[in-house]
Amino acid sequence: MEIAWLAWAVLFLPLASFLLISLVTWPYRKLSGLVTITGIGISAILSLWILARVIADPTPVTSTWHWLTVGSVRIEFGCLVDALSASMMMAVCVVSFLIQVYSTAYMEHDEGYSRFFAFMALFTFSMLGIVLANNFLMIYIFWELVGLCSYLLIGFWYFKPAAAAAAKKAFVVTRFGDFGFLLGILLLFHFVGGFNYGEIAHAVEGGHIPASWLTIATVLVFCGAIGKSAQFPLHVWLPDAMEGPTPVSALIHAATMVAAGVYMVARTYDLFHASADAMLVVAYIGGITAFLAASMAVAQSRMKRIIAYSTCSHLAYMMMALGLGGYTAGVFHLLTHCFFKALLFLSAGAVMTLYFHEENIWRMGGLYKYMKVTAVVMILGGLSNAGLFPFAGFFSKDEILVTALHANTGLYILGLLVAFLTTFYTFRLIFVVFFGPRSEWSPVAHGHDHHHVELPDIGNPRPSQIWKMQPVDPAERAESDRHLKKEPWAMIIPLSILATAAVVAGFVGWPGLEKGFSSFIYYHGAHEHHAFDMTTAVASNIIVIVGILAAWAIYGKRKTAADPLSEMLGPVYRLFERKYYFDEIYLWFIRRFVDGGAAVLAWFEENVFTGVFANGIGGLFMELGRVLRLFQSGWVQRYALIFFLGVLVLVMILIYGVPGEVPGAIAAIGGVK
Amino acid sequence: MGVGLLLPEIIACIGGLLILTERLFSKGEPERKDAAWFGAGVLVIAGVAALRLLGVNETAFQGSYRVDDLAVFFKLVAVVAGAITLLFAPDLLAQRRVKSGDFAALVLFAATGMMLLPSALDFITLFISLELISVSFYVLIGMQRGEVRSAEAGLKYLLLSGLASAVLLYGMSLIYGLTGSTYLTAIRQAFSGGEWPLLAGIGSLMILAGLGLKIYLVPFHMWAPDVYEGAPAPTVAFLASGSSAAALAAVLRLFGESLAGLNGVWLPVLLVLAVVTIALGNIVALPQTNMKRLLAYSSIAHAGYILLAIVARSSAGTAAVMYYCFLYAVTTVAAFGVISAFAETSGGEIRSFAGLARRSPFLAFVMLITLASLAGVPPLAGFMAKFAVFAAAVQSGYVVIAGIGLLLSVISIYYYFMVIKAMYVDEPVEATPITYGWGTQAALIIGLGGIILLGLIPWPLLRLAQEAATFARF
Amino acid sequence: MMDPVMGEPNNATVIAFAVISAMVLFGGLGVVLLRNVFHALVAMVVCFLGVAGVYFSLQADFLAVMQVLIYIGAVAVVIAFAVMLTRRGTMSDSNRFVDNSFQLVIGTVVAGGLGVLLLGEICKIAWRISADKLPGDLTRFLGEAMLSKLAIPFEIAAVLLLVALVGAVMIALEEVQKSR
Amino acid sequence: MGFPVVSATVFAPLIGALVIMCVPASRKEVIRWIAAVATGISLALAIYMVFGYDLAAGGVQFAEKINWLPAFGIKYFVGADGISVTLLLLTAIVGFTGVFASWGIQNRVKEYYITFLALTFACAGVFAAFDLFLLFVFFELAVLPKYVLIAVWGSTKKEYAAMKLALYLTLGGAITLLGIFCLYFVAGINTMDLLELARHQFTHNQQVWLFALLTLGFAVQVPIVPLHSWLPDAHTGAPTAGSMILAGVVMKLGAYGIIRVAIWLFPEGAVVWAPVVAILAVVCVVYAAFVAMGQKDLKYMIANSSISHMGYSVLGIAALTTAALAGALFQFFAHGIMAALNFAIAGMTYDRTHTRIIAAMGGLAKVMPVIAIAFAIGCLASVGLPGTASFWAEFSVFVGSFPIFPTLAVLAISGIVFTAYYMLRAIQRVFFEPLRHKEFANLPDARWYDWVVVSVIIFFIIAMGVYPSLLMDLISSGLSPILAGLPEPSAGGWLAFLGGVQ
Amino acid sequence: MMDISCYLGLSTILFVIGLFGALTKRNAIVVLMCIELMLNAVNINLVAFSRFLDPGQLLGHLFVIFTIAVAAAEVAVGIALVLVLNRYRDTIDLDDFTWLKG
Repeated sequence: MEIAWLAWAVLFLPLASFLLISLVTWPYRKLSGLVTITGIGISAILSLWILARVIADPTPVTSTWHWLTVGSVRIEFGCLVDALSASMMMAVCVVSFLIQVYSTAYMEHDEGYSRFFAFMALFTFSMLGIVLANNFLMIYIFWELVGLCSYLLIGFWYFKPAAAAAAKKAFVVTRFGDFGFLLGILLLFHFVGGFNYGEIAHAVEGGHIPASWLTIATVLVFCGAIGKSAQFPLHVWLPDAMEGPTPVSALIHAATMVAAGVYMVARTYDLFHASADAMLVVAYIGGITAFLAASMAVAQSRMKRIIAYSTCSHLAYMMMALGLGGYTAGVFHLLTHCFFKALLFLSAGAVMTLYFHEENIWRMGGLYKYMKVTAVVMILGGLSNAGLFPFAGFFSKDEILVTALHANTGLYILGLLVAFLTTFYTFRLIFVVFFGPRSEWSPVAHGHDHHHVELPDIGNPRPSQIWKMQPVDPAERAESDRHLKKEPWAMIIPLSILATAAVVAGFVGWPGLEKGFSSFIYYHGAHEHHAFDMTTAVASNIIVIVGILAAWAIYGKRKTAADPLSEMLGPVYRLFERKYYFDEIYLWFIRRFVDGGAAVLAWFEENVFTGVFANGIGGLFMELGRVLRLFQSGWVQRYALIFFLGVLVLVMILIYGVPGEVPGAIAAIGGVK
Repeated sequence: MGVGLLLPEIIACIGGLLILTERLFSKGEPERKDAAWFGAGVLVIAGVAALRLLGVNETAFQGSYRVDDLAVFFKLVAVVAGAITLLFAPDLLAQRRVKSGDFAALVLFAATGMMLLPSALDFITLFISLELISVSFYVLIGMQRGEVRSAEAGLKYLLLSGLASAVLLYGMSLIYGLTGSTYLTAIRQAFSGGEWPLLAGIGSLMILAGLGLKIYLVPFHMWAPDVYEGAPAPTVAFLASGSSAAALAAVLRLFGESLAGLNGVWLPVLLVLAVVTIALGNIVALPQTNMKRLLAYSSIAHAGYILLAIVARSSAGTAAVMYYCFLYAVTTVAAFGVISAFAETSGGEIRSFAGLARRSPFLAFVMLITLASLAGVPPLAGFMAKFAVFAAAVQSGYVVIAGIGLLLSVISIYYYFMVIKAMYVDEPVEATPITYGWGTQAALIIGLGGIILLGLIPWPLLRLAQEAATFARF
Repeated sequence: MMDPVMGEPNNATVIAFAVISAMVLFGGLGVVLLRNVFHALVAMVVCFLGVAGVYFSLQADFLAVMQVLIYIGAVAVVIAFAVMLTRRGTMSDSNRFVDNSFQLVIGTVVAGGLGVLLLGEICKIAWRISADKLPGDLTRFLGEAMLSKLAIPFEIAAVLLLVALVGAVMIALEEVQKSR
Repeated sequence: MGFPVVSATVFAPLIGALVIMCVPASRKEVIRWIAAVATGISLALAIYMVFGYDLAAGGVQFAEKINWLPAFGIKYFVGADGISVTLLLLTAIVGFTGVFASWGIQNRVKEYYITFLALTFACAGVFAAFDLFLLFVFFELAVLPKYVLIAVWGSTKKEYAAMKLALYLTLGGAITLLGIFCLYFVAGINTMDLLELARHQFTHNQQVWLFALLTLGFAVQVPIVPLHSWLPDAHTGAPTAGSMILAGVVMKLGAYGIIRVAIWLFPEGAVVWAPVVAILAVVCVVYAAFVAMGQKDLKYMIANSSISHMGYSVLGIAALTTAALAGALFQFFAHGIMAALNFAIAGMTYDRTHTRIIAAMGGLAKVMPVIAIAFAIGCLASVGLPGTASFWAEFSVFVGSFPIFPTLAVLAISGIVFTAYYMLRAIQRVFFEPLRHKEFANLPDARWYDWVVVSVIIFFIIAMGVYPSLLMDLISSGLSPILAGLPEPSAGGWLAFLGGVQ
Repeated sequence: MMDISCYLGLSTILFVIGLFGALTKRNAIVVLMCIELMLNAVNINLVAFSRFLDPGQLLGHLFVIFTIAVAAAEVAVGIALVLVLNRYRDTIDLDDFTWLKG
């Protein structure tokens, strides 16, 4: 039980930090940062220790508290510590800790410093909740909380319209996936009568769930993963999410939260494994997303967006692996990706911090000499990202490709293609930012305090376009370059630790290792191909090298800050650049059907329910009153006439009776009893 | 008991005569209010005398006059309505150059009629009591000097009431011709066989029409709005509360008791007319701009509710009628008390209620409670009364009718609340605070207390009504 | 038709009834149709006299006398005063119908219809004629009834008349004084 | 009988109102504090009842019975079971915070607080009454103060809105009253005591029609969609505290009536009509969400979202399973405080900016961060985020109704997406983005009384989000007699074709 | 002695004449006169019934005494009101008295 208590401590320390900051220390910036770093730091240490314990004794440990009983529904708050969750917990805590340290430098001058650390702590808590959850309801709860944190952090600079819009977009789009997730959970609960993974696994094994419903439920649950892991077709929020501060992008939108989808699939693999159709869906969604995202990354102009699409693509890779039965491969890539993607983001953040908060790669160029540390770690991260031997990315990616090779040739080829694209866009980024000449449009520091001036977005400049733009005066630029700072230690340390991890982490999956990764995290019910495939390894390395060379050929020797690829690919480039027009299509759909529907119904509400029903009926009575009032003419003889007309009618009815069934009707009314 | 049975009426009558006599020998400045208050005192004494008659249950004058709890209850309604009216009336009458003595005497005579009517057990007594009420009201309505509307209202009431009397008499004569008696008990026996000629039906309908005028039955209600508007507010207070209650007592006696055998004729008619009355009263009240007219239509609507209890033809229904009459009397008198306190100068336009809450919070509060009671907001008296009435209707199986009635009553919220809105929301047209005499204040406090207390503690009065209702036969 | 009590109606009674009826009906019609309100008033008096005749023919002598005294002696006189006090314009056109033809038409229909229906129903009834004898001294009989079983209405009637008298004075005294 | 806790809880506001009547109108501060103390006592007693209620014993506790109108078997019978305790707590919270939300009112303060306290009193009475007649009395008693509150202290179209509210609610009341009459005479046991009536066996036919009648009456108050037209106008027109109590408590009266009266007394009728109610509930959820989306006025948006959220409650009511009903009742509480918070915030921003048009604000978070955070929490609660009370409510409803009406439940659950869409859009446009108008730059943030409102409500939102069993156990205990009369839940009814899971 | 139906018929016709006049004559005094005609018609009815059907008790006769009194009272008050109206409005045509309406 000791482990369980430690796990609870890991979980609640960040929450405690959050509460402490939001209730007490928020006016004191430094203290707030310290609180979070301390809290998460302790968590990280504990999580490492737990991982060590779990490696020693991989028996799963659970601990549950009763939370709520509603009717027959018993809801528990429980944690499950096994190899998977312990590894993930470690990754989350460590990456998070490093990023908090980094953030002290990155956010140094931000007025929302305390708020930032509070939110980060809350996020870490929520993410750990997902990792530790032992039942579907709990994972859903933390799933939503993670969504909340993502919302809060993307919209951290809420006064920027783009950030505010992106935050909302992220929340709503992922909510769309959560809708399916919730339905899936409800469906499972309906058949199983419980939320626990164990119970559900048991029910699946026992065949208590009809096969078709199992597939539906599983796909619905997967919807949640699609949303959170930014898979096609709900991938649109991720690039926009880059409006948040870079540490947020690194932690949430690269290393951890977006990985939650993959983690969830792995966590509930019993479910997926039982349904071949659902697995296929997962695999193909993964494959499609991997390609789409990688191709879009090729034609982006903003540094973080390129990395974001890369994230998307890598997550899809993992999904594909899981879908094809490569449980270990997927999870392994999840963990290694965690480090190198955080590294890439943080280095990008470092570049931006030092370079006047500029993000467009076409305003950069030749930055290597100004920020050597950053450049080096970023190149290391890039190589890992591309998957070159012996970097971490290579090992995990290789396993995925091997899995695909054995399972689905089409996806295998797609995987290789994606590997090429990955290398290409990664090195496009690196070459354009760090090498070659400085861009004509590079930003300059202004005024006495070198404040940053928002520059117009130039996107990907076309070679034919460059003369239409106003280049910066070289003298001014040179003056301003003198003010470029060096990376602070708070950035260098986390970056180097992550870089180390990005380089070496892969070796735990070294194929020849006796007690390697695959013997630590594996799915008991599946037979996986862990055999090292030399052909694939060589092929992928060749692809990486070709990719680097291609990038060098196109970008390494560029003379101007314009993308030559745009002329080579033509309309295809434009398609990539505009992200296959997904945003436009979705927006059109929302404008047309959601907003349009809302407008129509609001009109209906105002004119039919209010206009016709309420006011209409009311007005009808009023008009009736006005008409009847005319009989009250004030002329007493008219009154008398009405009086006697009444008498006459009554007498006539008495004598001649009334037509039809009126007396019967009256009698009937009287006779309801 | 002999003459003791008539003690309340005699007291009231003698009181009226005393006031008239005093009028003859004094100059009678209009400012004097003592006559009215004397009248109120007389009515209180009459009321005490009436209370002593509870449980007596005796028939006198060869079966033409009966004192039972039913009658006593209605006597009490008359007494309460008259006494409260006389408390606040002189404040207004003084402004209107009406001698409060004249007014008080007539109110006492009318009250005498109202006390006699529920006891009347033959056509002659019934008719003459009714006419005493009517004639007193002709004068009460038209006596406001220098106010042509008052005379116009008086003449309209007189002509229509006269025509109604003629119809009523004609109907009575037919019933008399067919049964050979004017005694209600004898008539009841004559029709108890179940066989009756069509002419008897015609007679009963004519009686219904004649009395229908007094109880605001549509289409015999046409006088009400004009009279309410034209007559001085205290008169209307007493007219709306006392006159219709007494007439309802007569209806209960006549139709419940003597014409019970003819219910195949009048029951469906009343059923339909009740709904029509509720509908018309509520709907035509909607566009009204004059408070008194509005209350006239409201009276019509309320008459419709009461009729539902009459058609229920049960002990509970009768109790509900009585209970309703009492509570409605208190509520109406309070409402007209407020009107009389300030709005009469403008002819009772709703506009003049604007901002009343600021000019006189007390008056506004009384009016608020009164209107809420009329609208049936629980737990005020009006709600309890409505509750009893609809309960009786449903109990007798008239679920659909009661439902229609209840739905139509929703309309009334609109016009009552419009007045509340005027008092509490609108800006006052003139900011002068309103002053009123202590008589008005006392009357309003009594009315307010009645509305609230009879709502909160409905049981004693309802039990009284229920016990009294056992004297009604069906 | 045989009258069991009073025997066969003879010519004299028929003629007397015809005359009385004519007085009543033409008097009534005169009130309505004559263009001069004074003439109408006279017609009303004729009608009242006719009604008194009806009472007489029904052996209600006391009532006949009362009819003459009260209706002709009091009511008609009061009305005559009123007519004089309110006279204005040409007397020859002082008793007009209303201008509103709707009112006229419907009024006629209502009144006529009611009359037709009533007559029709009245004729259908076989009235049970009582064989009892009239009391010997009718006036005494009525007087005694007034003071015994009808004591209450009697008293009320007194109050009623008082109210009417006082009320009329209250309403109109000022007017009478002014117009004097 | 010891201290009459329930009566004291219910009557404390009324006594406060009576005391205020005796205070001169110029002593505004005194009046406000009297109101605060009165509602504070109410809140304290309600909290005492939450903890003092004996869950093991269950049933109606703290009961007080006095004969009122024996002719009709009417008693003054108040008490508290688990449901009542929960809803009394809700009323007390909203009443207490409403007093502080109104602190800034300067116009006719005395009358304002009298009206407000009277309204609080009436609402609390409904939840405490165990006599049908008494329940109805409190029900109707609430209409007049509502009218006055809106008509006098309201804004936009206030008189129209107030009148519409009064007419609609009275219409509902009239139908309910008819239903009460019918049920009283049909039962024929001369009692209005709900406990005794619940023991009476109505025939199937009677149950079907009486349920329909009563539910129709109550549906106006909820409101369920075709009868809802009064609500947006009323909630928008009302002053801040008025909107709070309207959305927070008054909307619950009708739904409470359905559970307390219609379902308890006529379980078979409930089963027959359940599919109809469920369909209407889903229409509420989806339709109102879309209408809310199309609103330009912040309060209109919140008002329509309230209809949408109460749709969940109604769905839970229709499903008739333990979890669904418990969820519905929990939603009363959760939505009650959350809507109160949202309206309080809308009021605070309106007081400062003098506009409610969403597009006319913008960037206010910089100027009034506390209010912005509170609104964000309110919106997120409205979105049903875990950690807020609303999550448990909606989740229970979904869990409970999904097996019964799968298709409808799916449609209803889709509401969580739409709600997120318009709620977050509102936050974005009102509080985020750059400050749109320069003149808003110097607006004050929350004052001390705003702090009271915001912190009390947020405390309860989060507390019940984290520790829901406190109320959920009470609710379940209160539901057990009601559920006892219900047949085993089963999918479909006559609309089984919409289902198909089993 | 004539048949009772003759009296009843006479009375009904007089009633109708009175009613017709009351509904259609302008002059307020004439309308009052018409009402008197109607009351007289009723009286004929009552006396006839009393004579033919109830000679023992003669309730009709008694009734008539009271109706005559009532008729006189009504006329007295009515005339007073007409005089007041005539004074203020200088007309006694009923269709002019429409201040109060609606």
